[in-house]
Amino acid sequence: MASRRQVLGSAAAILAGTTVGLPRLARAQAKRGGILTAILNPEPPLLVLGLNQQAPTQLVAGKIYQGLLRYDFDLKPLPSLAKSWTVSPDGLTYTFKLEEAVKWHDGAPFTAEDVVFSCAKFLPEVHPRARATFDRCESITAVDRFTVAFKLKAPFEPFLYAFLPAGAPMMPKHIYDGSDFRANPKNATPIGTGPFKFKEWVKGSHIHLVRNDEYWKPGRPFLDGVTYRVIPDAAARALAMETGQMDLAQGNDVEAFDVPRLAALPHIELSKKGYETVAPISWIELNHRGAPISDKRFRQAMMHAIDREFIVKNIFFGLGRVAHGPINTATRFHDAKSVKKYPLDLKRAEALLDEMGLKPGAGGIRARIKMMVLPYGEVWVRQAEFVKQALRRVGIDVTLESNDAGGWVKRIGDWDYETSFDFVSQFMDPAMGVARTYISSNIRKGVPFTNTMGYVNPRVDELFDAAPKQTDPARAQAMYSELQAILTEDVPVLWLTELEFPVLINKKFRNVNIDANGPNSEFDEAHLA
Amino acid sequence: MDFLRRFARNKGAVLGAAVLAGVVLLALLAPVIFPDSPWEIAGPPFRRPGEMGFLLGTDTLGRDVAAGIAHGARVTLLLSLVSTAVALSIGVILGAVAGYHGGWVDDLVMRFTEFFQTIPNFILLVVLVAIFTPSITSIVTAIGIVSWPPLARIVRGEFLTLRSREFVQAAHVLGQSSPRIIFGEILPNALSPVIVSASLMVATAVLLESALSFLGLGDPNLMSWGYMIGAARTVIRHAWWISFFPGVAIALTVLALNLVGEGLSDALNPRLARKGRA
Amino acid sequence: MGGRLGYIGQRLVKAVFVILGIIVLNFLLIRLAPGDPAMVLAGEAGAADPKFIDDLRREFGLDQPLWRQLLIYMQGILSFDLGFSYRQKAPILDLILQRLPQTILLTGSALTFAIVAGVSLGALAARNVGTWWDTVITTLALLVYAMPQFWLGLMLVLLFSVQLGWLPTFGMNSISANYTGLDHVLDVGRHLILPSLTLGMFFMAVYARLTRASMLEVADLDFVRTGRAKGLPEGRIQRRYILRNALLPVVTYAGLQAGYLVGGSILIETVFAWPGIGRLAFEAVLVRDYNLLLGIFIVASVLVIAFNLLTDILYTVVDPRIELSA
Amino acid sequence: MSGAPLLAIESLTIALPAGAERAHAVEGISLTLARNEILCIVGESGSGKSMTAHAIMGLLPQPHVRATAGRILYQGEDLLAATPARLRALRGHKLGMIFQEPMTALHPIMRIEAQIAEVIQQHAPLDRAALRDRVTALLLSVGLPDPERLRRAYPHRLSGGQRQRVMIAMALALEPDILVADEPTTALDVTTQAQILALIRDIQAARQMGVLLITHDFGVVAEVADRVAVMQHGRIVELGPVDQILEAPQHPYTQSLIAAVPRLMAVPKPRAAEAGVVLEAEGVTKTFRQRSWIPGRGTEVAAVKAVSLSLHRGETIGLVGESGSGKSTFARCVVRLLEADGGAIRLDGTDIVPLGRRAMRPFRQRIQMVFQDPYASLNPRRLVGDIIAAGPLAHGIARAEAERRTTELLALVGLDPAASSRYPHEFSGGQRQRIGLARALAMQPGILVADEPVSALDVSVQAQVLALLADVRARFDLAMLFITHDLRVAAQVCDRVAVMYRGEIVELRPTAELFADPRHPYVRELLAAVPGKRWLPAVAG
Repeated sequence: MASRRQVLGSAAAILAGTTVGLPRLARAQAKRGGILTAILNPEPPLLVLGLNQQAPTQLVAGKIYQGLLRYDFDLKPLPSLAKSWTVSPDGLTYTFKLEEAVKWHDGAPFTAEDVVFSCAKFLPEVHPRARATFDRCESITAVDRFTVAFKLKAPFEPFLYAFLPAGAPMMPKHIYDGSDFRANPKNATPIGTGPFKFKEWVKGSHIHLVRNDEYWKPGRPFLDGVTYRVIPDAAARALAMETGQMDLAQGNDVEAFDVPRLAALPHIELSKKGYETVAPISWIELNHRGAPISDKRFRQAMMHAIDREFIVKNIFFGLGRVAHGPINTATRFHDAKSVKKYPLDLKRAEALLDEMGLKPGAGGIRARIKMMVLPYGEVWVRQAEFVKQALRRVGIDVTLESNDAGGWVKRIGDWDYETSFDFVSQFMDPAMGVARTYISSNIRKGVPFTNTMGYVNPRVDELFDAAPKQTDPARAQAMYSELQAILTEDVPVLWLTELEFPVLINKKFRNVNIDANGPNSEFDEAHLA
Repeated sequence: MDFLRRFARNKGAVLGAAVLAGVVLLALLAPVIFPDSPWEIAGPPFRRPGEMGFLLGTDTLGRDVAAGIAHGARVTLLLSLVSTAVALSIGVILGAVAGYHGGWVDDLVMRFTEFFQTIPNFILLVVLVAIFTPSITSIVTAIGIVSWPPLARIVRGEFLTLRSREFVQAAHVLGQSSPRIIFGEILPNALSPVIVSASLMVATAVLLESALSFLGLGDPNLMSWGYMIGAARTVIRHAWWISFFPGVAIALTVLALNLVGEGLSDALNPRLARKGRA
Repeated sequence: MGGRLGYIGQRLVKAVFVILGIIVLNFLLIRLAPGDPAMVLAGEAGAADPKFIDDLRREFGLDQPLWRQLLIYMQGILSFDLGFSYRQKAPILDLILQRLPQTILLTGSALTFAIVAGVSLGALAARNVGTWWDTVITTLALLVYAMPQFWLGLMLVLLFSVQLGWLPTFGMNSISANYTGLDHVLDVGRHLILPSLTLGMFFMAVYARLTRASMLEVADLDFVRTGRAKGLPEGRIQRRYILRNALLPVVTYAGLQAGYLVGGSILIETVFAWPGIGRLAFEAVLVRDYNLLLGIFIVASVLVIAFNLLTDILYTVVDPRIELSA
Repeated sequence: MSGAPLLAIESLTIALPAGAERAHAVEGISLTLARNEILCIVGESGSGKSMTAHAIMGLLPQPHVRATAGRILYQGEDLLAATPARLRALRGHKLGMIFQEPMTALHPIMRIEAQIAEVIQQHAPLDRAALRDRVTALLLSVGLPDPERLRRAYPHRLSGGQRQRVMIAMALALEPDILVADEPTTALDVTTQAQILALIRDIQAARQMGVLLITHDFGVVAEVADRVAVMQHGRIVELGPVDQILEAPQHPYTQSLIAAVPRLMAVPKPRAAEAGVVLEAEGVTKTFRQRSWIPGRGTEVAAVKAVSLSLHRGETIGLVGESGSGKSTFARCVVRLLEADGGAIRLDGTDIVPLGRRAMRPFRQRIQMVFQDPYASLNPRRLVGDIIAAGPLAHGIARAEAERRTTELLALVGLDPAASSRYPHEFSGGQRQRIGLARALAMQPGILVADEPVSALDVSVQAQVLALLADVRARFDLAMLFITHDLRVAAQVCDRVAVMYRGEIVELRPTAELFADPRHPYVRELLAAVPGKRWLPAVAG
């Protein structure tokens, strides 16, 4: 049963792929030609996606390299280099059928050998997230020239979410095998399978990508090329979008307060989609190792004291949603119904504090805590100021602490903090980006972005362990729903905002932002209006 | 009394003193006029001056700009005074040692002073505060560290000339002890330039502190004028008043301090002063 | 002649010592800076895998004992390697060199404006001491001197860009307008006006006050009376006798001010989004990128020292008496 | 004097700004200057002599100081009524002026040639070659050697005497009718002074100029003047030919001034016959070292080279020399303000050179010092009484005793005891010097080192202070080391005179002997250079 449903599922995906992948307009009237000029900031260190997955690298290299799968805005897997896939009924074997006409940019054919090389050899050595994924595999084998089979040690349902271009980019075996990957001279001229080829990189100025005429999808891409211009200054970036000199801005390119102004311009279209693969949530990280934070009621009181609507509206200028629980609405298994909500309620907050015995002392102060400000720019400072003030209203006196990025990460990792702002990406499935901060097995001193708060709940551990092993999505959903209920009751961290990132596109281009990978995806469907 | 009369003769100085008194008063009365914290969100964001009873408007988060200015006066004055005290103690001690001792001690201290004078002091200030993380202590110390050299030079110069002045030599010939000579003979005569430059240093400290806060290197728990401008910088197109008023406050305070400094200089060094204006 | 060369030599030796001192100071500051860059990078890569962190640590030499790290750093600096910016993902020297010409353009034009305008105003006030002119100029100087530069810049933007729309608000050129030749120069020039005025204004006030005071002082000196006794016209007395001598302290001061100028560029470049090292420093401050900040500190210091040296050499040309102090 | 006067001042009054000590710097003075004569205006500080000179040149410090009445006629033309342009045309061309302070009177960063050429080009331009020749000729004419090198030089390379010669060359560049010289030799050493005076006189004679020379020194007057005007408080009290003024002064003020001029003749004094030696210096040396960063670039100046002398009880030895001769340095070594590098200084038989600060303390009481500058030698922030009592107090004398001494000494030096509760700035220069003396005497020393104690004082005050010193010396049987550059003063005060030259004592003999029969060539030169040496001022009354 399970197996059939899985196969059917993927068949449906194929079907969906043909419709979603080739949207209505594209087929008949899409114009050929044109160069899309996009903002790049900062300049990436190199363009080999397998070796570096920082945001700017993903942006540019996402046009050059591809993964086996793509994901739509709802995180449904779509075919890419793999035209179809099946999952064995025991949930242990994943078999991918590859597109057969794919060629590397240097003309060599793309085969199953490349996939095996990438997933078994290249990525585990240089790509930490991929290493974690493929460590789950007992074997990765080329069944034939265009079929690859991954055999897992234990069932892991989110395995299908490992094949994003940035998560597992396909690297050419004929270029890298047997070499020191990081020192390969070909790193300067990246070779991929994508719709655009590397042409020129003038450091400090721009990167030119040109159309790959040998691209495996017939008739694609439409654009003649994509140019990324490095513009280090935020104000200049906004101006460039305003005047139409730049066609595309994404991520943090345009500061929050400028977004509404630009979005209102007639030639600019604002989209907040395209970041579902990361879907970060910002929160206040709490170190549970000391009173009063160790007390659940104290954490709940803080939740009640912070007006998160205000943060979204006045600090993020509408770029974001109030976060009600541990799983981002964009991430799989989010369940709005099971979360316990904490509306702004100062009375309730004070009542909780009173209940704990934290009575107002001199100056109405009930407790004093220290809070580290996130060292990533002004927005975070504003948010800190706001939270400090909000908590002061219920008698919690906050001392803000400024740090550099290094100091901040180190103090978090070493548990040397009381509370701190933070934001963490979720990578589509709770097992990838959510569990790591709540399970007790991941309390590892010295390692940031783990369960640094020291939150321990055996039931939570149990559920996070079991859920990804479920082959039945409904059962997995039930477990995750329970998890969301438990976590929102326990409030291990104070979830503030589901961050959204603006994608500003000049309206003369269409079909630019079409999947969950947003501006990082191939652009093989993008075309002039 | 003579001093007061001479000071009062300089109209600018009197004006400066009056403005300064106003600022000090504002700082002292801030908690009375605006009992709420200046960080408190008092109304909707971006209210223009005068709207909804906000004399100077509200900022990006709806905080009262007027309250910020009143409370900021406390912070700004306090930080500037303390950091000047830090600079004074470093500068006077090093300058006195160098000037009185002379010889290799003088050489050493002056090379050290020159070193601190040569390196770009604002950048050093930024580096120091950033590395030691912004807090009252780090800001005050760092401003002190970058501002002492001119003072050390002044004190050293005074000591050097006074040391060879005949009345000091007379004290030596009379067999007076070194501390007596330093504190009884030299220091009282070296004091006026120190007082004058200290008053000007407070002004500089106000500017330095506000520049630091503007760059986001203020103590995150303190509302200072520079911080207000820095936080409103990006929205200047929509809301000029948030950055305008704190700037006026800084300019007025610094101007007042400079005027008072000039007045002090006139009153304390009547002979020198006449040259400048005549 | 020997005296003059000796003087320059002495300055050169001093400059070398100051630079060494700055490197040592930088060492100390790096040691004091908290944080582990490898962990930052790991965090940004979304992977908190200890092996990955170790790899990164090895890659950047952070696993070496501290004294070795310092040795490596020292060698690096002496071979013009200022290290790596983990946040900007680029060698620090590259980042700085990219921005340096813009800062030199900005500070250079600001200094030129400050000196020309400051000296002219100061001279005008001194010549008309006690008159309406004098009052206006000294008051103006006092006012400008009291205004925070960054605020003055913002207000100028508000007035000239937002209200009047005469001048561009920020940046150095109109992006991808792709002007070439003269158009490009004019475009940069238009962008340069506000920032260099703002940066220069403060120093203009300083020079105006200094020139005025210095001229009044020189005017009382004996040799000026000699000049009058020679029957020279007043204009010549003012220029050749008073101004020329009064400018000597201005030259000295200009040298000393170089540091403040570079420091001021942090604020001005921030306000005007001028793509120079000041702006870079601000970006480094925002994300607390110490490595970059310290690199900027070193480069700025070296610049200032070089400029001081230049004024020292200039001084030996304009003031022959300098040989006495060698 | 024949013909119309070259210059005539008629009832000139110069007003001082409000708030000054008096209303007028000069009040209704009249005088004339003829071609080919030297008129000296002589007076003490504040007499208005310098203002008069500046008024002639139109160089009064406008607008605060103005001539409010009278006329200054240059060949019949009223200079006070002349336009600025006219005045400029005359200045440097027809009216030349030289000033007191040669060190600061030249443009510091302009070459000598340019400074001289400037005058010529301003008034009577020449072509380049002629200009060059003219400058060379001028430099030669004022006795400057090597004009080719000199013209390219900047002033700081020149000595004071050379600079004053350049000033003269500049003033004379266009052969003016009138040369106004405002204390032209006051800042110079005596030998240089003699040369410059000779030069002025020679050139004046050669060119038939009228010279107006301002001075405070009757020696200079005796040396060069044809006629003399004596000024006091802004008025001319006496005007006449030089012989008449010097030999038969009519006005009491003139009489007192002349009486105050010390005579260049040893006053015979009873020798302190074979009294014990209280101070003995033996081979004292002092070298100043200027260190430098760059090895080998340091400089050394041997200020005192092996100086020996012995001072007897009740005796005064004059240390005489020009600036830089080492006399002050030696004196400061003796009182241990400076550490001698070598030699011995024995106070009552104990060598004090190797003594540490503490060991030196008891000796401090035996040897005290009086300083030159009456303004710099008293701490402006302390009461006079405290200043005098500080020494005894520092040496453990009870406060009551110290105060008693203070009162006594104030009376002794001729000051009101009430002075002790006032600040130094309330006293005049002479009074301050008395306070300084009282401070030294409060320690009841046996030896007094007086470093140019009267050189900053006007001649009449100088006489009073010298008299006081003599009185004190006799009363306390003090031995005194008296440093001076003024041979006249030395003649009056000293039992023996030691002439110092380049760090060494070249001659040390009883005063009368030394003046009558100088042996060392430098001493001879020095004596010959004393202005007005042929003239012996009459002792009034």
